[in-house]
Amino acid sequence: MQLDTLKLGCERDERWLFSDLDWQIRSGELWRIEGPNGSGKTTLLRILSGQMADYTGTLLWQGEPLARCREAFMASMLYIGHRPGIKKALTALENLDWYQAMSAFEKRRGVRRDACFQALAEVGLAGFEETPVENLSAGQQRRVALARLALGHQRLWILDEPFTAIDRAGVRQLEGWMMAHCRAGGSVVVTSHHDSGELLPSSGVLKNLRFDGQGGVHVDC
Amino acid sequence: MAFDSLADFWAMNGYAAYVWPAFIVVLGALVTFALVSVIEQRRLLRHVAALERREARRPARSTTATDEEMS
Amino acid sequence: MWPIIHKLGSPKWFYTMSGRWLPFLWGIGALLITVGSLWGLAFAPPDYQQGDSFRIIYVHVPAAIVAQSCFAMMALCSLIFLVWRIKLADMAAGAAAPLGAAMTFGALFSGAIWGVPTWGTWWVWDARLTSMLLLLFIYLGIMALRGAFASRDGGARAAAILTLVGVINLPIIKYSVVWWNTLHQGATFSITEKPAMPMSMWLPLLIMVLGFYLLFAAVTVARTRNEIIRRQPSARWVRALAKGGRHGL
Amino acid sequence: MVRGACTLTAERADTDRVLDALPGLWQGFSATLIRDCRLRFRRRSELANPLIFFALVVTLFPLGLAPDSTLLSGIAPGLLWVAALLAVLLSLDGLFRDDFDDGTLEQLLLAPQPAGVLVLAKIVAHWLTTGLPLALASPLLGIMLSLPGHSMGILMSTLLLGSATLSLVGAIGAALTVGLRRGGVLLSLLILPLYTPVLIFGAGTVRLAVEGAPLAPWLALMGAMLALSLLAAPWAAAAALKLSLDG
Repeated sequence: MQLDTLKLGCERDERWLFSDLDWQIRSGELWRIEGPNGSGKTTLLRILSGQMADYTGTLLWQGEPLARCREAFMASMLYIGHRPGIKKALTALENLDWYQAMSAFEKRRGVRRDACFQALAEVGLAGFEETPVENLSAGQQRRVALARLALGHQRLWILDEPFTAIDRAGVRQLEGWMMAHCRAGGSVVVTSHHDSGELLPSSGVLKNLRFDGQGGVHVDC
Repeated sequence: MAFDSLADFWAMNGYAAYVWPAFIVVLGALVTFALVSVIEQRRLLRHVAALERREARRPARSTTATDEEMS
Repeated sequence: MWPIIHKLGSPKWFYTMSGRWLPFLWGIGALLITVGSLWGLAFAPPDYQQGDSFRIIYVHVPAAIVAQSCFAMMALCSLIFLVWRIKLADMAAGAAAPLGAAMTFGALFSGAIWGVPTWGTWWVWDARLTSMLLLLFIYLGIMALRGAFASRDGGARAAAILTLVGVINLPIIKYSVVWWNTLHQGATFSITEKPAMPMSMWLPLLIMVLGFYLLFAAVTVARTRNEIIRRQPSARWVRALAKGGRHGL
Repeated sequence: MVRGACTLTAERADTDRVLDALPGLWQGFSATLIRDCRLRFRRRSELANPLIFFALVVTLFPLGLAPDSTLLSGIAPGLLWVAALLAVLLSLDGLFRDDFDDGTLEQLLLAPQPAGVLVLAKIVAHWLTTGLPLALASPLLGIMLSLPGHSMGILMSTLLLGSATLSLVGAIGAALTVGLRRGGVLLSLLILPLYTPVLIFGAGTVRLAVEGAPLAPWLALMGAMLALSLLAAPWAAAAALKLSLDG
């Protein structure tokens, strides 16, 4: 698996957030993106996840320009942004079931549904499957979104501030999944502007991409 | 000349109340747009010159201004 | 193909090139409109049916033609902007919109005034007037949408999409309004479709239409140039321009 | 079935799971359609709003004009159509706004399926829950406005065809204004001029039906407008949604 950026730059209303970014994301790598507020972290993630076409330079997925293999890329990429992407009027199961239908190769509904039950159990929501999400606590709601990670269809995870609104135990659990995902050959790109998470820095797989807030980006390997 | 005198011309054979307002509104809109765009250009360039002078007074600040051309 | 598009899309190149042409556009446009107005108002013979009220045609028709051409030009610019992301095209579309709306209003206003001596009423639901009214609403919608976005790029792209949707819709609106009109009332007396006009009447009209086109082009170019300065006041060539004091026309 | 456009070299295929098939187009379309319908039925009070609005507007006219059946039957085609159009317009603002607020919209556009197809699923769900009920309820209100009985069928079929076009065209406007805080009023300014052809042909066809004139060409024209908007609107709306999420 590889995602490359060649001379990537982004200009918003005549201001350059970053420019000339050459960067490679490979299997087994866990990237943390740091930088002050407004330095362009979220914008970079939105460009990497193919949501924004307003950039200069090239994005290559498996060596091919992203525009030429959008479907294959979208099928192997999972993005969770600031907004959770969860419908509050639906139950946890219905929410997850929709994501399953959008991304799973499995045609049989029953099999897809079983996988949803399993994923919800893994994030500690066993017994809450049929509860409408609006009746769950904020942390539990966040976990419904994170249950998508446990479905395990995508190789590349792009997570924007995933540690917000989850408790300490949840943070450790999430870090554990991220590392396990990398060990299994996947890759993770994650932003966090404060030093949340303790496990990751000591794990050895972590790499950093740092924004200086002046339009420059530094890659530490 | 389709009219006998200037007074006839102004009167438009009784249609003055229709012909002149139509001309004034349409041509007036065109002329207003033209004048405003010229005045606006003067004002903008004066503004840029003032900006330049202000920045020249504090040269220490690193300028983020780029000469990038948009395309 | 690519280098040409990018050269044409460069604001600096556009600014210097248009600076050379602009004085001629202003001058010839103003001259044509002056000549056309005088000719149309004073020298063209009065209409045998409508008398001197027909002279409104010399502002009504040019305004209507420019209003519609302006929309076509905006649609072309929007397409160029969306496909090649050339911001200059968007600046031109944004610069043309208010003038297009003003010309649409002018055509409606002069048409309504003309209606009083010819139909005896300010407004009839004539197919042409109605479709012009809808065109005015579409212009206003595009301008309002552009202004409603906090980000300039977002507003630009939204306006471009709406312009393209509008240009697909305009022929349908026009056709439906004509059909609706014939369904309601018999063939109405039409303002512009007249039995062949004599040369002495349509020649000044032709001059007026040309003059309107030239002035429209001049205003649009001037407004685009202003937008360039407004968007990149810190570019080095803009600074040099302001310091040199060569404001040009 | 959509096939991956990426050609993987044999070397890469060893390390990566080969995407021999992508999640299906139909699977994504139907899942989104079912999800949206389910959401609307869960908020049942909101589901009834356009219908109640439609009935209320129609009720206002006899009160405002006169309870004169010849007058009412004369204006009934236009009145029913204007009321239906306004009811659709009223419901449009919610088409994408909830999804925008909770982030499911950005996930929808991130799905491997083409965005236009998924947007079409949302539009179909919108039509099923607004346009279709309005069309089904229209004969009832037609009777109240003493519309001749033989034109009820035409009233329903023009509303069925026309309200689908209204949903499709309206989706573009809803998509353009979804990121704006006060998008509602702007939405009507953008969309109402574009709605005029549908209104003219819809109401005009019903009026011709009352007079007993031949209708086939006019119904065909309404079908053509539906086909054109079916082809263009989902893609325009998808493009508009992308920029609303960027802005």
